Amino acid sequence: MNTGDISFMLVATALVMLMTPGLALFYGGMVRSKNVLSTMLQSFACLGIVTIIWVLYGYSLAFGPDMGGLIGGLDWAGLNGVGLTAGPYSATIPHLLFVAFQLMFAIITPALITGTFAERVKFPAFLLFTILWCTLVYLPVCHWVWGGGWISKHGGLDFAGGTVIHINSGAAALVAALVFGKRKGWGKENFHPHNLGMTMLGAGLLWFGWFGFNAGSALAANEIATNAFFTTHVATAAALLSWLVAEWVIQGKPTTLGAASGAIAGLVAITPGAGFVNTTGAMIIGLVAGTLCYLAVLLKGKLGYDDALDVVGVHGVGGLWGALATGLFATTLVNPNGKDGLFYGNPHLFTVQAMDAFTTIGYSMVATLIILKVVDAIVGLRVTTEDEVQGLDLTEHNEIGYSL
Amino acid sequence: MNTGDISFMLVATALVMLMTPGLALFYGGMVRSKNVLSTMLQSFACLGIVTIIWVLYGYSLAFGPDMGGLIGGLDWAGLNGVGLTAGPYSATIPHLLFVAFQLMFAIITPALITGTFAERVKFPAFLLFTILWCTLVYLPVCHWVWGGGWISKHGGLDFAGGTVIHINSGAAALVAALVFGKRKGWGKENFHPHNLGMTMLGAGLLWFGWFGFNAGSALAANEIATNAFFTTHVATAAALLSWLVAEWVIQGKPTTLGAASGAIAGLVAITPGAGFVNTTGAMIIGLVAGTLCYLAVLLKGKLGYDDALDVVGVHGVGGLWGALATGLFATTLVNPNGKDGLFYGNPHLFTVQAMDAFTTIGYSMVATLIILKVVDAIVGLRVTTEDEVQGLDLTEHNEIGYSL
Amino acid sequence: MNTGDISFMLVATALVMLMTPGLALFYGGMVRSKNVLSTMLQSFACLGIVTIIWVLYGYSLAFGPDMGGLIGGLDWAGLNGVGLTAGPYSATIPHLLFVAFQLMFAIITPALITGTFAERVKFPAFLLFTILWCTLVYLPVCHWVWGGGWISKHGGLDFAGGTVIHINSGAAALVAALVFGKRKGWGKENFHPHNLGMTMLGAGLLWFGWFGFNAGSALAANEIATNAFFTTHVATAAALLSWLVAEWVIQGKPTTLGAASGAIAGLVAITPGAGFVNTTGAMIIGLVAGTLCYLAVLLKGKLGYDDALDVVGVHGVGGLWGALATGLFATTLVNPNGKDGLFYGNPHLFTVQAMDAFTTIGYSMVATLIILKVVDAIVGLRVTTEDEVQGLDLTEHNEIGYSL
Amino acid sequence: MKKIEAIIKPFKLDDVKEALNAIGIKGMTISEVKGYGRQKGHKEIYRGAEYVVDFIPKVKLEIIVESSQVNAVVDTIRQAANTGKIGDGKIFVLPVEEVIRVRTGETGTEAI
Amino acid sequence: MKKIEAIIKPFKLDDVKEALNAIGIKGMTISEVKGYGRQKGHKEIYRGAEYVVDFIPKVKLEIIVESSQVNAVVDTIRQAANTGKIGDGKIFVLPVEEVIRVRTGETGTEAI
Amino acid sequence: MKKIEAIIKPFKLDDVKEALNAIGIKGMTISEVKGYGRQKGHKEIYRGAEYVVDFIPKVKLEIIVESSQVNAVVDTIRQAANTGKIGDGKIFVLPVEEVIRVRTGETGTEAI
Ligand SMILES: Nc1ncnc2c1ncn2[C@@H]1O[C@H](COP(=O)(O)OP(=O)(O)O)[C@@H](O)[C@H]1O
Ligand SMILES: Nc1ncnc2c1ncn2[C@@H]1O[C@H](COP(=O)(O)OP(=O)(O)O)[C@@H](O)[C@H]1O
Ligand SMILES: Nc1ncnc2c1ncn2[C@@H]1O[C@H](COP(=O)(O)OP(=O)(O)O)[C@@H](O)[C@H]1O
Repeated sequence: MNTGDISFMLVATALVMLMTPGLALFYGGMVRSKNVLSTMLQSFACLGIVTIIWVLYGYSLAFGPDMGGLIGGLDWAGLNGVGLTAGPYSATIPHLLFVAFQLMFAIITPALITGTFAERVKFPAFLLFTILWCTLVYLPVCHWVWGGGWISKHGGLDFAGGTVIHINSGAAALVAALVFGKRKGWGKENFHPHNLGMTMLGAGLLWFGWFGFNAGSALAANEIATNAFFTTHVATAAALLSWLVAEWVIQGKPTTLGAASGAIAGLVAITPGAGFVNTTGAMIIGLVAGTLCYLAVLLKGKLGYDDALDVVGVHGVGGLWGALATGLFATTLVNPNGKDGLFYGNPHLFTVQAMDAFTTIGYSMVATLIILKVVDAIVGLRVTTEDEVQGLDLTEHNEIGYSL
Repeated sequence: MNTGDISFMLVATALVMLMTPGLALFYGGMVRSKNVLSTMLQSFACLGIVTIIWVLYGYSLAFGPDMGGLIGGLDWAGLNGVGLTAGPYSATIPHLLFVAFQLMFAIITPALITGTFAERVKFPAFLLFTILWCTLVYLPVCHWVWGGGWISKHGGLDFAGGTVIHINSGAAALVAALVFGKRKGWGKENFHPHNLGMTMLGAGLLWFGWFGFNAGSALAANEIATNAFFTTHVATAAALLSWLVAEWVIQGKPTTLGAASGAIAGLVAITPGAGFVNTTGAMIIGLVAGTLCYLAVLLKGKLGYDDALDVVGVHGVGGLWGALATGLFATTLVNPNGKDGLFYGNPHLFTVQAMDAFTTIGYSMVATLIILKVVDAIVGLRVTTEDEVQGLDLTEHNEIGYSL
Repeated sequence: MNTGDISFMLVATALVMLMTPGLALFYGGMVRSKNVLSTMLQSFACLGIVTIIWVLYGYSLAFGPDMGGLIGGLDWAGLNGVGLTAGPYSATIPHLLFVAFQLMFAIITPALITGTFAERVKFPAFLLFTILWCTLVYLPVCHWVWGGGWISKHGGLDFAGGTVIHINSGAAALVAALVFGKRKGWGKENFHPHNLGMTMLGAGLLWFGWFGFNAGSALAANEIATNAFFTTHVATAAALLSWLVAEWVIQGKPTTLGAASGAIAGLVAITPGAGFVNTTGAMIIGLVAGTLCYLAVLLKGKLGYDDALDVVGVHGVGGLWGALATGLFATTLVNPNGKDGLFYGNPHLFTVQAMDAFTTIGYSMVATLIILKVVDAIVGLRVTTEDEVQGLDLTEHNEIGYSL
Repeated sequence: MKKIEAIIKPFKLDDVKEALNAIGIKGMTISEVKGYGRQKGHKEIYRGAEYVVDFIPKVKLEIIVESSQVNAVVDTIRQAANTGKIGDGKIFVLPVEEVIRVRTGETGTEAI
Repeated sequence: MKKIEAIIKPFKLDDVKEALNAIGIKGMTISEVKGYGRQKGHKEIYRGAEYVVDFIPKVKLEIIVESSQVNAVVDTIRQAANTGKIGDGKIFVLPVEEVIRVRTGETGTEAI
Repeated sequence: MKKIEAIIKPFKLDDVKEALNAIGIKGMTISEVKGYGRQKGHKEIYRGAEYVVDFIPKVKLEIIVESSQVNAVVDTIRQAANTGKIGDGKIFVLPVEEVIRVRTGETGTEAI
């Protein structure tokens, strides 16, 4: 036990928790005002649902004693035997603190997905989907990467969850966008974000919280945490500028939402490599991420699937780039427990990163599709067109966002 | 001195400070838009007023050398002799850091009360009330529980302020609601919250800050802080879901404000027990809190007192439940310096908890009533009906909240 | 290396980073709704631009090996040789963490200046100005005070950046206000802040983040950090009340924006002395700051320059008062590594503080003027009147803030 | 048919609506407007700058009625909206030539 | 000249605007209003308190046209705004005595 | 009596109000509206999606005046609201049959 590490991890855990309300704001500002509450509620509800799942069986399935590389055992169900002494994943902090930290990751992942089906999902469908997806997709993938499962044995690197969180949610979001179909009026009506100040605030809180996410993934207040902190910031700044410049060049104006989106793209892209790459690597990762995710979002417009808040373009594409980039820029000069990437003479890492990413995409897409079909059969996915027109705040929750 | 503990307590203190702006948002979003600023200002003004009181005499009366179990002496007035070496309340952090941490609790308590008389209180009345209430109610009760006063000698448990903060403010709020009377139009006009996104943000910041509140109450970055952190989160998540489900069952729809309210109810209820109960205890405390506070709020509608923002229903009822539940679920398995509760074979603790809670309620109610009468006599409590109709932002502060 | 210090400094750095989004909100709420996004974007863009500058050459010019007391060398350009071991500025944390912490100060300084030319600046002009000002004003002044330059050799005290950040930005803002000229309609139309709730939130986040700014300037989780934390809070509370009372007396009503402005004035004024003065000193500094900055803002109305969001009145005047007050109230009883001020028998310090402040003001004003002329020649400073009337969100960024 | 436009104080809307309901008026359209007249506006203060705001929030009711109902409606609004203080508002009566219900295409009295 | 006022469902605005464009109507003024009529309002719930909201968001179109165009415009709006459900709205036709274009001072038909 | 409705550019409101004041018009009601006409709308861009917004913010003034004042008021508005650019707006004059002051019950000219 080390009080400095405990101190840091307690705060890092709180920071990651704050990301989910931050996401609620980030997403809430982008929908039309008639859907602001339903959108925000879905993030908050994830805080509720996933926490209970985590205590009951989630932590155990994700991090419990490995069963064939695929899933953890139920030995720690109900957090049985998980106490205040150090656990197997970290020697200097209480096991329960590791549980808390990891929980916050499990919460935000399904919350990210809600951006794709925003403005048309039934609340019960969201609930059921979240429970099933968390159980059948998040927990196994988390186990594979961090819980001693097959991916971790491979030697893939995922410092803070590029694969587990972003690629995973992005892949699920793509399937969901296709299954849900377009919002009424898509491509015809103007879907202006209703409150971009709220979105900027959300982006600010996400950036702030992400320091806990990435630096906290060192599980200690040490040099690696410092490196992750700084690379996170640099990549984010670079991606912010990159998106801004890209849209300035292509569409003629730099936008506020572009800056916020670029920042998130940078945060996503640096996540897997934060503790493995140096400042230069981080800057390149960010610069590419900003432009790449912008192009991905433009492409969506062309392809015509309605991923309402661009989970695919930002988290899917940004996460994939980040995973691959880790295979390029990782260096043991930064982190002796890491690996060297392609640019440091080890092309193998790149291949492993790609394989892990695409396997996760494949699994996530198939599993998500099945889950959505089941949810549709049980409670129905989409509200009626009439309710969609009136707005989900009123029809699903009997509330309205603003009475100014 | 321990740098890890100092590090943690500095941050925890900042987190608790953030709760008061968080409360300003939580409350501000729930009033009508013509009162948003006056409501927010009251929380910010508490940051000003209580800090000055604390330095001048507040800390000394609350934590100074005990005088007959009732109040602290004035030895530390002006923080005389309170320095950067460790103080009597904590060996590993500077005395002044303990002063700062405790100050943040003293600030938020009167700020909580402002929710009951929102939308109709005169600003000078609020000021005078806050000064008197802080001095005559908060400081003694704080001394009784934490400063070596008679309650602490009893053996009652209050980890992070269930009695001192929540029961105390809830009891005061009930009296204030009755003395102030109903807002014009109550039960007839529609008092919609004017900006629930703001309220959600406030709830998010409160949740985040509450980690400092509860985990920080361990005064160190250790196992107990970790336990308090995790139980806080679990109870909150459970209460969020519990309120959501209760209103779904009873009124047919789960609401966003219900989720936020449930979360706060859970945070309140776990406060006294956070460092004494285990995860299972926390989950039950939260599940009960969400539904109980929702029912309390429904009951208010029936009883017909106008506690505008439900300080009684959430902080009073939630705090009381938390104090009693600590008497049920506390276990020395979690915290050897704690006690066992009823379910761990010690019914005595439950009795003590109940006695302490009800004594505090009694004292708080009587003292609050007297203070309100005095304030009414000196400056008058309520604005004119005309001003109430026009809104306090304009009539008390010459401002308006929005020019969109 | 000390895990407690690293833990604290990681979090402090994150807190200072959060101040820039906090500033975006603080400023964003005060402009008219047609300019909310352009105002917020400028703060976010500083996060992007200054980070890249800092990595490329900024840190090196500010903190690299001293060249004649004027500027740092380029030895650390690209952060070459700046690693995860301890650096020359702090023995217990990685050098890169110091780089990150200082970066956040460099980011917020030009962001502060944007308040003066809000609602009329061209986005490209802002960009170019920020790059030049950061390079030619911030980096040298930072070097003089903290990087081993001539001011530091003098013996002036600037704990957390009163001179480097606030006086510097305030002086630049005065010049910019004069060069930019008045917004169309100034003194005739009503320039109501469009969303004061947003401004209050910004003030709350700034207050919260400022704990990282001031306490973090101790670079360790120790007694000095504790002192800085507490003096920061006390001065802020005092200034909040002081502004409130001053406007109550002079204009008849205490206002919400007054409370927020007073808090910021207090935060600014305590910045240079936070680690050197005691609680009493802090309280006096705050009380004076609140009233003084309010009077400065009133005076602006008389003098008739259009410093849109009062960068001069709050940061310039507040910063200057803070620098001088440090010369009055500093005491080695608090910080043995500090100095005694006038009231502790050392009038010399006061003179030094004044000289340093006024030299900085002189340099900053002249350099800012030249930079603005250059920017004007290259891209033009101000949007057309037509665009100004329509609002910068639409004309500069093709966006609108609200669709409620 | 006539169109009655009434500018009233916002907090009187519920009373007026109920009073109109009581005399059988079941349809109307309202909007938020700002009025300028004898009633004094208010002062706002932001960081010392004082702004006088002359325009006062009002609610405008628009009600189409048969000509025979005009007097009853006007009187009802007059009574329900009255506080006796300056700024209570005004009622205007305008001629209407035709009324059509979108849903059915009915016109005239049928359409109200 | 006549003034046509139409109260319609907000989500029909685009359709109506396009339909009017198609028949050559290139100018109009719209505003957000709230309607009260046969269409049922909605219920809101906040912490258990249930509020019934009778006023429903509508959009009001104001279009000045030559008398000869009235029928065409009314019919066009009728068709484009129709959903067949209660609450589709109403169209009122009012007489207008004069129209002036601010920019040029033109009056009458020229000014539209 | 007549009702004058003027649609003007929002930033001209203060000028118009003052000009009307100068000729003795002390009462009016204004509202925020959106206009569609010759003046081009604007483009908005959000994450690459471009939206064209045709409706432009305008302010509508409604002023009841005695018939004899119509010309003076119309001219005053014309001059004060004029920028010479497309989109300056329009003025409509409508007949009014009756005006009632809520507070006093006065009617006709007395009520204005
Ligand atoms: N000539 C007018 N034309 C249009 N609206 C008017 C006129 N005069 C007054 N109003 C409206 O009536 C409201 C009330 O008028 P005011 O003169 O303040 O008080 P009162 O109704 O008691 O005479 C104003 O706020 C304005 O909305
Ligand atoms: N008498 C009336 N005067 C003015 N507006 C009316 C009147 N009756 C109805 N309206 C407007 O028309 C809208 C639709 O009317 P409603 O009775 O709900 O359905 P429908 O149009 O199908 O008859 C109302 O919301 C209201 O705005
Ligand atoms: N036929 C019409 N009916 C009602 N309002 C109109 C009509 N034509 C124009 N308007 C209003 O007048 C405004 C200005 O018209 P526009 O054609 O843009 O320019 P101009 O006033 O210079 O002719 C429009 O935005 C709209 O609000």
